[in-house]
Amino acid sequence: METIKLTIDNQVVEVPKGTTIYKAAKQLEIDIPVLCYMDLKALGIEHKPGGCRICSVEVEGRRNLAPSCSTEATEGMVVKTHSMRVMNARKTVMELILSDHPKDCLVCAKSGNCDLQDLSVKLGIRDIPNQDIAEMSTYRKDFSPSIIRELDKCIMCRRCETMCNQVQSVGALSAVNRGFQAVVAPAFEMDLEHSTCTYCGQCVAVCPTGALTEHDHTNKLIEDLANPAKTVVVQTAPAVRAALGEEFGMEAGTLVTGQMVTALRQLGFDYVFDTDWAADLTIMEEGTELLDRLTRHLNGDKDVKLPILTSCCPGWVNFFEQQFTDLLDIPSSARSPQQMFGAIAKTYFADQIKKKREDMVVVSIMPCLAKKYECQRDEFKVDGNPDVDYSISTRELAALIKRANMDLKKMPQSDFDNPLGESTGAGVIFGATGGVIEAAVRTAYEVYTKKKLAKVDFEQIRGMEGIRSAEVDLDGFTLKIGIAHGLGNARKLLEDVRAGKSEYHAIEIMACPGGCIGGGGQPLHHGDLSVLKKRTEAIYREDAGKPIRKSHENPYITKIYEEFLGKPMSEKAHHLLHTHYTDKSKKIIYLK
Amino acid sequence: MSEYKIHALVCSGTGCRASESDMVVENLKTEIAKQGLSDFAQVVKTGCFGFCEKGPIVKLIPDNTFYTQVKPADAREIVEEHIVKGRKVERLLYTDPDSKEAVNDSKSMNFYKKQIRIALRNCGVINPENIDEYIARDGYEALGKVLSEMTPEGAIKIIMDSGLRGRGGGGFPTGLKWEITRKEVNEQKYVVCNADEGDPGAFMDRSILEGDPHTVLEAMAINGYCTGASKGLIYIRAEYPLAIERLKIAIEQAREYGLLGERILGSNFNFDVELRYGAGAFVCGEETALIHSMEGLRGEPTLKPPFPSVEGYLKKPTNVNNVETYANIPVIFNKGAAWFASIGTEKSKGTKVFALAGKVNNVGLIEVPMGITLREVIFEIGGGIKDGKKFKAVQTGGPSGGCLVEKDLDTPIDYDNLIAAGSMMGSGGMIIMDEDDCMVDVAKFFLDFTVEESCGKCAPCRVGNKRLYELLNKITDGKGEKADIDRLINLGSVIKDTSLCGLGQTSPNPVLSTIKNFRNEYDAHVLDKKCPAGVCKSLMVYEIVEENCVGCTACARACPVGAISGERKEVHKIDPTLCIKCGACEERCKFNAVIVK
Amino acid sequence: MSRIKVELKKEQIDKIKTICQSFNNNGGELINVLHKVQGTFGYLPAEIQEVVAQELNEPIAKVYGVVTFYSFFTMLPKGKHPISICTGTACYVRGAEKVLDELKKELKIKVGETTSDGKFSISCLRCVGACGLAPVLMVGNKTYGRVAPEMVKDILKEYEAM
Amino acid sequence: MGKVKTLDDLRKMREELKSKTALRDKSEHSEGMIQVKVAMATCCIASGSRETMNYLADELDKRNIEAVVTQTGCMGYCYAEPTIEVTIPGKEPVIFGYVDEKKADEIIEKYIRHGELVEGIIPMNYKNIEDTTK
Repeated sequence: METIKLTIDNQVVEVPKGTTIYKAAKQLEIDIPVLCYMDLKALGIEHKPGGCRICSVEVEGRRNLAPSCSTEATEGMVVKTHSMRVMNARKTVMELILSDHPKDCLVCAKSGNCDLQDLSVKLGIRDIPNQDIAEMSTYRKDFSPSIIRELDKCIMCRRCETMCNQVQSVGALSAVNRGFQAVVAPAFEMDLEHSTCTYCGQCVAVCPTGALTEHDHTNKLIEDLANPAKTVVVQTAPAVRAALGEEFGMEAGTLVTGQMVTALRQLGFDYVFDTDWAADLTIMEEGTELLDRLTRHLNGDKDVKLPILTSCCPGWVNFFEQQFTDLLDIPSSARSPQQMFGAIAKTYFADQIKKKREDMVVVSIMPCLAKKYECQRDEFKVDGNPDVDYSISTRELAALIKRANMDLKKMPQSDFDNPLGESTGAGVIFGATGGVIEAAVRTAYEVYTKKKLAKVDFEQIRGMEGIRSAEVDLDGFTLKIGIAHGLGNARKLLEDVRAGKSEYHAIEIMACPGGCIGGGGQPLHHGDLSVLKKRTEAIYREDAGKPIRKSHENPYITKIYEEFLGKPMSEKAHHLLHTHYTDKSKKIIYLK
Repeated sequence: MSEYKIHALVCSGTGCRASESDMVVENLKTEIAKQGLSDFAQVVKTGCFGFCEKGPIVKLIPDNTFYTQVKPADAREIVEEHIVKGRKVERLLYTDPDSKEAVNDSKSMNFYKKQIRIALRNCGVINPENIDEYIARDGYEALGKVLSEMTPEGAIKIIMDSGLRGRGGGGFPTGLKWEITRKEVNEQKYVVCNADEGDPGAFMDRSILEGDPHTVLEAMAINGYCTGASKGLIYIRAEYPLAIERLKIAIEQAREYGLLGERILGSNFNFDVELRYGAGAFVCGEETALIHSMEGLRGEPTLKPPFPSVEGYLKKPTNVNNVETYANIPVIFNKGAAWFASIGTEKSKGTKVFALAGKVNNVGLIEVPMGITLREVIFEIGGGIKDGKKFKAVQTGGPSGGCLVEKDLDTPIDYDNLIAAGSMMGSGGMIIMDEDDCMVDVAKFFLDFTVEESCGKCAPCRVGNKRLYELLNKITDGKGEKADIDRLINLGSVIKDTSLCGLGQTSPNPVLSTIKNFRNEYDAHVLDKKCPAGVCKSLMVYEIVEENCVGCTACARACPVGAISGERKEVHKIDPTLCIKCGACEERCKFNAVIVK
Repeated sequence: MSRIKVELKKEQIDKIKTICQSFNNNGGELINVLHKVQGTFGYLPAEIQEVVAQELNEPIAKVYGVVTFYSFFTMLPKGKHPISICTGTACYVRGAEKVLDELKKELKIKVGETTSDGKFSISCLRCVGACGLAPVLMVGNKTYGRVAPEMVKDILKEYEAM
Repeated sequence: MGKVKTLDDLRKMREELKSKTALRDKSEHSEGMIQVKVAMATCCIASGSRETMNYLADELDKRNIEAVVTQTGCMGYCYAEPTIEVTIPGKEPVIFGYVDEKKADEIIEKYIRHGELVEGIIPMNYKNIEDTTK
């Protein structure tokens, strides 16, 4: 590879041709501050709009300062990253950004976890000149079921826009207006609720300020936990245990399942259950549906459509209900694990503990913001009472544990309660991209071939590639599987399906890059996607350590079918564990 | 064969059309027909003569009689007197503002004397809607020569040798730009004509497109041949309907003649041109923003490199030049690089078109050789300052430029000298200001423009210009503090230093250059709370001079806010806390008893 | 940007579709499409943008982002007699501001607004290129040059009966 | 109009079209050219001055003589109409009377081409033509 040499702050560094000044400096361990910049290496996207100008450096012989994040280093270049001129410019620009930003850090949801705040500290900002005459941008606050937008705090880094459009291809957000009025917003500056937003929360995950945050339900939870009349049941999603530790200073990829269970119990939950159990249930329903559709299709039933698409991911469900309304009959009708859990908790389990539905509060801990919206959907309510009352994110749980004066690191480990706490390795891997389909294959293989799997791990299905495919030999029949994570990748597969070009029998789709471990409710990775890899590894570690690794072997699953549901896809199962999809796209109404 | 013995050239540019020049054309035709002289005299709709101040213009050829401010009703007299009887219509002749004498021959008008018209050579001479007239004046000759006699490299060498630099503002060597695009290996390349003239007060591109659209098409085709592009795009402001119309006609005619299309003039070269419309965003004059706009996106600039020459429209190599630059190209091939390079200064060759505006007698469009002085432009061509007032400053380069003052008047105008003097060439706007203009207010006016036109992408421009404006407003409001001027300077320098594109990198220029040249005016506003030019309302105080007041109550009755009190026949008083400084009292007083301090 | 509710008729939707088709429903032609559509309807209300977005298969947010970026596009209908006042430098230096103030006072609306009877609207534009006639004001396609504040009333009177 | 197929075609075409705008080119560079002014008052026109003007303009053009033919008001020599004034660069203007086509031909060939004087010069009390038009 061709390399060049340049001098940064009097140190010579050799880098490959095409390297930016910012990255060349990194090689020298010179940390030039950045604000709008975001390197999503794993996704092949480097967001460097050159908008904030905080990373400006002085390049000898150049008339003006250069944004280091997007300026290519050249042979012989002489760069200064902390000259007086640079320091003054950086500080002045920061003051400008802050002059149009609220100063109520003390009560901001992002306080302590805010890139802008950190930068202000780093640059030693103590005063913002001419505040008395400086007009501030003001916008209406937007409360959606999942995401809260406070655009007063938007600094136009445009990261959310990149996530929403380039990564997710959702297109809900765009820069609108011009100049001082410019801001990132949905069409017509309407609320997210009326836009094509899927609540995947990837915008929230990258927002450097408090402009985009989750709809926080912790205060409601604290009230319910304190209410003796309520039986509060909690379920925790697989991806949460692989990331929660990060909020307590643990290395990314540390599994904290046992500590988390203890913490939840100490917080006062009456029953601590596992969404993984419901994931096993999902496999029973979804896997059966897959085999049913497959068999009918192979038998020549033209009404049966393939591929079947997974339906556990609520962001993904929102996406196709908005943008692929012609394909509504393709996804599996199985509810997501969160909702299966809720439906069972407020029926089967409520009967067991002899509680009335309305006296129960079912809470979910999710790596996801779309789950907050999902549990409010009318399809998942009985007489107005939701199966899952509300969902809180991994970040909210961490904050709550801290608020309750606990430290997860020092927590002893304990096990989930039964009967809804026992799960298999198949349920665990739901948290990573490819996991749902791998779990389904483990079961489908054994059910279809009536043989034992020689090897449980389907490594060919795993990985971080945006779109993957695999073939599984089901005793002579080759099952073709497609996997996409990130809605932008999903769109590509769906367009093939729409065009009739897809050869897959089953496709797994997760809205967030990396799957649930990269969800919008997870600890912020600040653009560093290596974190996602570590979380994924943790998930597979947990799976490998499980004594049972196939959903249909979960004894509590077998039990519920015997005692309550009958068999997969039975009428009762259909009523409690399946759903239907509706066209939520904008319809243009013709008038006479 | 009877060719016309008299040509009546009537300007039908936007300016003159706004004063009914179309009717003038119609009436002239009718009157000529009435006299049975339709074979003898011809009426030609042409592009702009540049002398917009006195439009509509009718010029009679061959004796170069220059009639100004011609109304449709004047047509009859022009025909009956001049065309029939050979007698000039005295009252319509241009009068020299100095000698107060009527000028018989346009060539002896000061306005035209020092001009050299290269880019504007056909404006006001040919009918822009008739390709034949363009061809008659050597049109498409350059394209023909390039296609049949030159290699792309050879043709680019001529442009390099001519020393032509981009006329859109940056002054980048045109030949070099072409060469970079030529060297890129790609099966699809584009050439783009930047006709998104947004600089308020500059309208040379529009005039060229309205007056001589074929020159742009010809130059783009040459550009296409040299760079290996088969497709040309003209990005033009939607606010220029007439230019768009004329371009459409020109493209149609050129296609019909096979001068656009496939295998042009028997060569293997294919080239065609399409129009793209701007939609009112000044920043789209910046190449990368322009390209994004053509792609159907928000016109936000992106960092260069990659330069459009390497990665432009639809990610293909794209050569972007502005209208005036293109208008020079055919002439360079027809008259030679050496001829072109003989005009101008060492580093700035050829001519530049300027739009003279503001407090100058002859407002209009002029083309002058590089190296001419501001004094010549303002006082000779421009005919000096209006109403005999005193020259104060001239803003060159539009909102991105800076103001130049008395001491700069004898500096030869070229790219480098203007930058050295703290301003820039820009697209060629030239606003002349006199003693009645407040420089703080002027800086504020330009800032208002950049604030509104900033795209909002980068922080220094989006927020910084707004803050600059607010500081200026504070000063003109009489609330300025001494430190504010230093803040303006620091903020302005940082905005220049850190902004993403040319707009932000130049937007503080009006502020910085007025502070540099008129620090005393800023000080007067801040320290003495006075506006020396008497422009800033908040700094004015209306008072009644006791000796002069007769107590007639006229002022009190005129005051819309009841700020004036006083009994009949007694001295009146103005309450400064109520006064809104509307000036009604001063206007009404017959005894000079109301004064402004 | 303020919104007004519009109900589109089938013919209108078909018209928009035809325009989009004439540009091969190509999203890259968005700005040209918007020009054409605004030329047909006079303005670009949300409902129209929605149809355009659907036809070009572009996110509606992107369409709105483009509409709000360019000052030529408007989401509000203009008056029957749209008044544009040039606030270019030449006009400013020669008193365009005073003319604008007078207009606002006479019509009791701000820049960008339309009178309640739908007759007049005021907008500012940058340089129409008639700097020789500064200050310049346009009513529809008719240009008035060298406008003094006192002339505003008379100019408006010309259109009041129309 | 068909396509212009080669550079030669274009040049041929230009030669044919040249006359369309030649008058404008001429007026741009009229200094140094022969000036011919034809008096055009009502009485002159009646006596055929327009025909004379047309003839002069066309013939000068045909004979490749660079000259500008303009018209002017009454010169005051109504008895000798049509009258014309010819100015050869560097020489005093000369006025000719009774210029019909034949006379015009003579003036072109003798005076303009070779500087030989021709009959019909009106010598008396010479006034600049601009003065007479006032």
